[in-house]
Amino acid sequence: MVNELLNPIIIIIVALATGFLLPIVDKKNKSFTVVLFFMALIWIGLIALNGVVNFSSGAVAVEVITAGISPPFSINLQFGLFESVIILATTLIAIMTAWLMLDQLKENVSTLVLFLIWVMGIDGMIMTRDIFNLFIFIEITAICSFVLTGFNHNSNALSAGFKAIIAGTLASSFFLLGVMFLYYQTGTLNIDDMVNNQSLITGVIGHAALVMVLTGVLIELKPYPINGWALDVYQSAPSGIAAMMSVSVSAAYLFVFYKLLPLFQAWVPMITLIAGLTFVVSNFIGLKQTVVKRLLGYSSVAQIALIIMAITLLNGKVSVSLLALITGGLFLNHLLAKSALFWLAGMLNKTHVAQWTNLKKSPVVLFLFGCLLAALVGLPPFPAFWAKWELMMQLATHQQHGWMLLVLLGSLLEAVYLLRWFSGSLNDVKDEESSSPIRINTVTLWLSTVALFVSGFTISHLMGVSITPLFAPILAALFLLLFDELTGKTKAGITCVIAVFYSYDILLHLTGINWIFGLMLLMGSCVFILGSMYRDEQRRGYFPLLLLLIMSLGTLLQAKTSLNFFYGWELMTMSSYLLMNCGKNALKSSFIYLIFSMGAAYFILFAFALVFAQTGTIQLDAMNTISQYQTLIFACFMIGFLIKLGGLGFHVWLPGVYSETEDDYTAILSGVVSKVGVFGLLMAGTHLGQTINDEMVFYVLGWLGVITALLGALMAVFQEDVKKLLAYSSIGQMGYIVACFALMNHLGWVTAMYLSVNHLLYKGLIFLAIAGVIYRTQTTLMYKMGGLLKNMPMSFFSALIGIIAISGVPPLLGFGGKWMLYNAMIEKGWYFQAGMAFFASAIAFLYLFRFIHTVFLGQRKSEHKELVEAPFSLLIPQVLLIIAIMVFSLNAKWLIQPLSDAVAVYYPSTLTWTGTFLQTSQGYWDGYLVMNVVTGVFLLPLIILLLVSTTTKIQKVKQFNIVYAAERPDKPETTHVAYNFYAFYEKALGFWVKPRATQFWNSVAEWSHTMGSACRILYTGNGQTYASLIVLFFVIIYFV
Amino acid sequence: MKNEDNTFANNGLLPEEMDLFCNARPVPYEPYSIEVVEKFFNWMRANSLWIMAFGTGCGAIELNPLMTSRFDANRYGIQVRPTPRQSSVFVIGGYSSVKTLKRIIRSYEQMQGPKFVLALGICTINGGMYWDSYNTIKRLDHYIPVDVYITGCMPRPEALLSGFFELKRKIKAGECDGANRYVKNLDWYKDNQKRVIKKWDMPDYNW
Amino acid sequence: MEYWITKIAYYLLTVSIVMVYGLLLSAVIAKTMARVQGRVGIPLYQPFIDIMKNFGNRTAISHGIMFYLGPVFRLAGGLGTLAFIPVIYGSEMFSNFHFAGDILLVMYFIFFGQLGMALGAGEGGHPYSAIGIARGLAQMTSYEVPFALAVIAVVVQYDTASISQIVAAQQGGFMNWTVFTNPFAVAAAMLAFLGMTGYAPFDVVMAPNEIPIGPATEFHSSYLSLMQINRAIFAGAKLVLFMNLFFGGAGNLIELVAKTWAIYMIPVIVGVAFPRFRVEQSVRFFLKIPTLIGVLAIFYVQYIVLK
Amino acid sequence: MVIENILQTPLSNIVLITGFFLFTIGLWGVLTHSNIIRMIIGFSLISTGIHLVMISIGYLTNKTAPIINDEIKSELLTSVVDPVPSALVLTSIVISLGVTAVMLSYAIQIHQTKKTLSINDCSEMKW
Amino acid sequence: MKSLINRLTEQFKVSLEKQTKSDLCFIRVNKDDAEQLIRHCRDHESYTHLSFLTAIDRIEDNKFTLTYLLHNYQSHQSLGVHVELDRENPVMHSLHRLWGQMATYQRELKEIYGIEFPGSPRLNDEFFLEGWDQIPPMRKEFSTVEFCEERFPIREGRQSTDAKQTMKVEIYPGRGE
Repeated sequence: MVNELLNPIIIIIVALATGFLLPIVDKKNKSFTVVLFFMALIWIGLIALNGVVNFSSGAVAVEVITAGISPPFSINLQFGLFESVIILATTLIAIMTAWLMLDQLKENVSTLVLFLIWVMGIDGMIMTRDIFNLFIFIEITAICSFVLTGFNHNSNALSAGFKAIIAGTLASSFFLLGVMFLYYQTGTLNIDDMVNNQSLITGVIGHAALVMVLTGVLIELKPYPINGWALDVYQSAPSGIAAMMSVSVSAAYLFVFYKLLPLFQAWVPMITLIAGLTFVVSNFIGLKQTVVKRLLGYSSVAQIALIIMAITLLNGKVSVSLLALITGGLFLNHLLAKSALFWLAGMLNKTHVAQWTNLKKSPVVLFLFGCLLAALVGLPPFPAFWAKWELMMQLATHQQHGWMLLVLLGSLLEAVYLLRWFSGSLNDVKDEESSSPIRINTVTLWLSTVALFVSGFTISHLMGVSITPLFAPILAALFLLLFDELTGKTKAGITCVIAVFYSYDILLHLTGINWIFGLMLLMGSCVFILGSMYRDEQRRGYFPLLLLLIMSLGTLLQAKTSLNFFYGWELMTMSSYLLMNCGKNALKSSFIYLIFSMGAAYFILFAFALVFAQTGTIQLDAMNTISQYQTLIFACFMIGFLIKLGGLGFHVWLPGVYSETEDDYTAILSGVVSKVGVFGLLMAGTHLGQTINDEMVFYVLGWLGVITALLGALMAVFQEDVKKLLAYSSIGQMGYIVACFALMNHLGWVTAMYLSVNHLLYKGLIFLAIAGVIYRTQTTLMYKMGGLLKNMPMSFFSALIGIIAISGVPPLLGFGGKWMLYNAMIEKGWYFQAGMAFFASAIAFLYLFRFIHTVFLGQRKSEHKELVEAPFSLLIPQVLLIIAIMVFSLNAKWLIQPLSDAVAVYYPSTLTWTGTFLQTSQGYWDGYLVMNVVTGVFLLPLIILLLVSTTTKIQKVKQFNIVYAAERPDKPETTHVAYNFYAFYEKALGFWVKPRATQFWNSVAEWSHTMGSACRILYTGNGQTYASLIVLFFVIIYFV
Repeated sequence: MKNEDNTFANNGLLPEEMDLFCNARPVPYEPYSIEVVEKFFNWMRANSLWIMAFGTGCGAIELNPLMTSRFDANRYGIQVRPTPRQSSVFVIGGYSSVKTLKRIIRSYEQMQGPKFVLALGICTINGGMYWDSYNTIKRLDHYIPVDVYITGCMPRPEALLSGFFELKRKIKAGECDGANRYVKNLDWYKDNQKRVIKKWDMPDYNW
Repeated sequence: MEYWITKIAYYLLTVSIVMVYGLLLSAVIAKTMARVQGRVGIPLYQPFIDIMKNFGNRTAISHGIMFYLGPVFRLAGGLGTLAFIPVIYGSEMFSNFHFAGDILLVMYFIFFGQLGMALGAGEGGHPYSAIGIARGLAQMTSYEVPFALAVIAVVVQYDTASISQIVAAQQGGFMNWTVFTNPFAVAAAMLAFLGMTGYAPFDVVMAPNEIPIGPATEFHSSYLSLMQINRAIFAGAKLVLFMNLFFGGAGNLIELVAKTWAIYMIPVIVGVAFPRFRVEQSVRFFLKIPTLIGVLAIFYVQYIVLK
Repeated sequence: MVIENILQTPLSNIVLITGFFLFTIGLWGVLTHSNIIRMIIGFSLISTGIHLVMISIGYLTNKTAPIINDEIKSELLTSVVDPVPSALVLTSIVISLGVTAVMLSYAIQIHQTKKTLSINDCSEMKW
Repeated sequence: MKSLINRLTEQFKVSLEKQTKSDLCFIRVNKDDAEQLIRHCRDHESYTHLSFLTAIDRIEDNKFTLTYLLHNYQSHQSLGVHVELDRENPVMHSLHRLWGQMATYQRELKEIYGIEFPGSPRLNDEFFLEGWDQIPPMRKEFSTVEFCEERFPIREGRQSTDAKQTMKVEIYPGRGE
């Protein structure tokens, strides 16, 4: 009996029967109508669920035959795993949509009926194997869609609905004509029979028939340029209906397309082309879009096109289960995220993207919104991430490089407009309308989000990924999120403790370079978190994200497979982006960061895919067996990691981000996160370095590195904002590291790692010191500071140690880095690079002096008279870092030896130690002795001065007791030399650092938007134009 | 004028400027306790006269030829330093208006002891041709201690040189303690200064 | 231990000699310039008197701890730079601590004093100090480029960065000196030397008529003495460095005096003949011709000397 | 001559050609007339044309009506007209009726809300 | 010059005071008409340059006479405009809008004569005196000798001779009467 009730044919019967019953019941009892309606839907859902359970455990697909005759003479339905899954998903979406829209739907019982019949039509389309029957279900679905689109008599919706009718009717006309001709030639209406008798479809008639059917199906799949009507519908239809159209109806059509695909083998390249075009063009147009639902519409169109591409490109080439994994992952992701976003858009009732602001006030909504968008963009751990990864791997395996680029380009564009939307929603705008917290029913959104997490989990499980390291960071962050009510300091403490334990655990499992980076990054983060305790605010969300960041670094370091690496990379990108937005007005710059990071990630993904194509495995260790495209792969990695490092040309995100984010987080960004790029470089280098015979790529990289160093330093010279100055300085320092890495020999790599450690120590130190200063002075502009040495001697001392170390002046450890740098470069024969590096390091003096002078020396402002030393908790990490710097300065061997050993695995060591005496092929250096000599020569004059001073009366004077050309200084502001400090240098060399990169990227952005507007010219909004386009489309397909 | 802890009250300053200037009172320095040492240093002071490059009046024009080939004061260890911190000789170049006097005092106080003043021209002695000018001081030694006067209007560089020789002689003899005199009689000097300088918008002693 | 005490004693001896020599050198230069101008000029002992007089000043002021330490840093820079350069080839007595590091160490240690001085002057709070340092640093960035290229050329040529080995490689006749084996490198380095010494046309750092005397505006008394001593030692150290790198080093004190004298005359002669460059002019100057010569030097080493 | 040729062509072909002709006229109407009612008429013509085409596909010249029962031998099956298209046409007519009804109701609604029947006035959304 | 004066008298209430040279003459005008006249000269008669503004203390007439000296660069002629002010209440309209540098002259006159120019920028800032606490020093009733004796300590023993006498007797004996 139960089995009978769960027979798939019941789906149709239930729907029809309830459809008849509803108006009758409605006369008696309104509320029972609703109950009945939902019971019907739930029944359908249960049937599907039963199917899923049965078929996934291996049951054979059910063939339902009507009218007692066998096909082809009867209608038959097929109900297998795919069908049941899709029906289940669409039905669930339908139930939730109906629940959300209940108020509107139940006003008129006929809408309820229509909705039910609509669901039935969708399910019928999915199940039927008879092509004419398919036509009928298509028509049922279409008519219901038309009516439901315009059921609230909204003027826009009516226009859109009529356009949809024009397109839909044309589509079905083509479809019907095609079906009849196919029947004429094959004598059957059963799809399977037709596929089996494909040879019968010949001649002009056969060709025309297939083209007609194809056109009919494609129109409903909304490819560019015949989708103008659909976008209008998405924009104007009630949100729930739009959601259903976008996901459920599309699901049905996709499945129909998949069913009919065997008939269109000859058109597969063209369909791919159309889908590819649609994917890219829709995303280009999406860039220009400001209406939320239409934006989602473009995204929908693009996603469907992506799935079509996946199907057409991989169908028959990969196993069905893999194809199902890819398309299923993509589709499930689209289904859950897109429908939920449509609902959200409907509930919030904010038409334009610009109205989406102040979401920070409603953290729950923001969290859900962020998860949904992240899912759409394809960030981990959501299904699309895994699906896209697998798609890339498979495309690469089948040499579809062009398509890979297309997919990545489209994805990047989509990421741009979706994340821009997200970024805008974080904006704090002062206006009454949007500043109150949002009160909406988030149950359905929660369900979708949880479903996304679960499905992401499931898919990764299906892909055979070991889950614990991947999901641990997210779980830990979610766990910490539970304690978000605690005070900031407590949370910092908890985070620090967890991070220390986690680091300890991770470090036990790491070796070699990974271990060193692990120690550096994780321990560095722990030290910096200590600094985070200086603030009294609660800092909601900051610490969970920080933990996520740290643990994602752990994931990255532990990665044995490229998938794990990429996963960790993406997670790190995402968490660091979100952390940036804990700052006050970092939105714009952090958005740029995010976009560049997405671009970087896609480059890396592309490279991993190319590797996978050759090795067939995602093990990182297998990378060195590749035999072709080595240079290309390496270059892609380089670009990806250089973006993260802020290499020249890709650095435009960096200064803004560094200057706008929270001050203690900037230390982490500069000290830790930028090192991840270095780690990436070394990862690529260790695995690929040996395979590349062409030195050119390293040569280019080396030059890029030193030019970055030079221009980064030069840019830093001209900054007024202290954090921007340090940011450009970081760019310059990264330049040295890249150049050293590019040397591809032992000394070069040791230097690169040594410089990384150094940079972590001294730049972290300076950023922490300056964090205290900013905290006290409440400004980041250097010319508003000055003379703070008297108030904050400890911060000054930190900054002093930091700048001595950065500048490379002996005896501190910075010199070791510089010394090894030149030795390595001269050893390699890169003389001019060495010269340029020297120039860069000389320029570093300019900005370092400017920094320390304008902030700590010179004239103190009167309003800073009362300032006190930075908070104690900021000083502790500084002391730790100073101790580390001093220890490593005194005995460089303790630092260089492990680095050298780690690199010695890949290249033979060229460093020889005799005690503390270090020797390379050219030079030598004894850090310990140098330290002693310097101490000696420092003490000598000091003693002289002290002795002489005993006979002299020394008067301690105040800041205005200066020789001022016989005048007295007027104000500290006008006496302190700070603003435009290096005006003359700008006159001499400023033309080197015109913001060309910014201009370039601006023009890229401009060009993309122009591209978007050019593409959307075809959308005139006129139904007849759309009809003409459809006819033209048909003609073109016919003749191509 | 005085605070309880023997510092200056600095009444001329605005309240918010008080913290920007040092208000300590200078104290006189003692000669080296060993006489030979003192003599030795005096000899060196005499042979290393660093002039403060501040032309306070028309007489400054006579300083330029002093350094040229014709007179070559350089050979006597005389050279010009552009900052009062490093100079030891202040050559007052003739008449000094009240406005200039203020700058002279400021620069003089910024010089480090031992320091010497060479007053040039009749105007520094009794006002000279500006005897009835409402804007020119008549006696320089009422405002800062003067070691050597060179009279004339204008005295020629030769006269200047001979003035320097006199200064050297006095230094070697240990007679030039103008800086100490100034410090010891500071209140008298300050009274005189404040009597003519009505806009006293600086600390009482310019360190 | 005994070894180190001897080392230190030798070092102090070297320092004294170089200091006396440096001061005499400056006096002689001043005297020479005076003679050129038709004057008698200062007595040769004048610099000593000036220094002692400043030590003998009875009052001083201090703006703070960094101000106090600034001249100490400055002199430490000079002393340290000298400490890492072997002064006389083959002499144990005048070899200093050159085994602690190579030419790169010396090149970077030159910055030590400048940095410390900059900090001291910065705390002085005088605007001209800051301007002077900014100018000095700016000019330094540019003249270091040809100098660095020249040094790299030398290091490549002799395949060592050790100063004593560079000197050793130049022994055996004056034709082995770098100035003859690689004239481009020496030309570039000597042009850079003009900037390093701070004579006209590159004296905008001090610019006495413009920003009294730049960084040192607030320094006086003993501070000034230390700086004057450093000026002598530092100049001596730089001369010795140039002599070692480019002019075959010195085998004895007389050779040392003769060579350094000759080297020092170059900026002096240029200095009396030229007016002053603005900062941006000098920055651009060094980045044009001298840098080009430096590039040529490296090409010359790579493709002619080593082939 | 022409008439003769036409007369000689089988009936199904005439129907087929007529069907396509109607289809084309309908399409022409849809694409050229901006009045919604006229467009609806165009769509009706299109569907009528399609129905004619469907019938013509099933019709075989000189074949009998497809009334099949067990007594008719299987070889006779080749001598009857294909019944399936005719059956399908019925369904199709019903559906096109439904679509037309929806369209007309849309026309009414559009007229009520916008006071116009021109498709050109329905282009307020485009990009 | 004549024609200029004629043209001016047609339009303004001016009177020719004297023509000292062929290219320099002085006219007198009421204080209230001065601005209009000078503006006219600047805009229509090409007297585009303000050479100076100064004042003469005519204590005997109880008046100040302001002199605006204008210069015409085309004809190289100068025109002096005299304006008389009451000495008890010396107030003149500020003409700083005609020439920017006028404000400086006015500042000077304010400091040394005490003439008011309402509306002139920075009028009350110190010009070259610092902390002056007496009546304006260039007014004739201000006695510098008395002031000096009171303010500045004077060294004893200074002798003063009559310059005219000295010239006659000591420097150029036998010349002149």
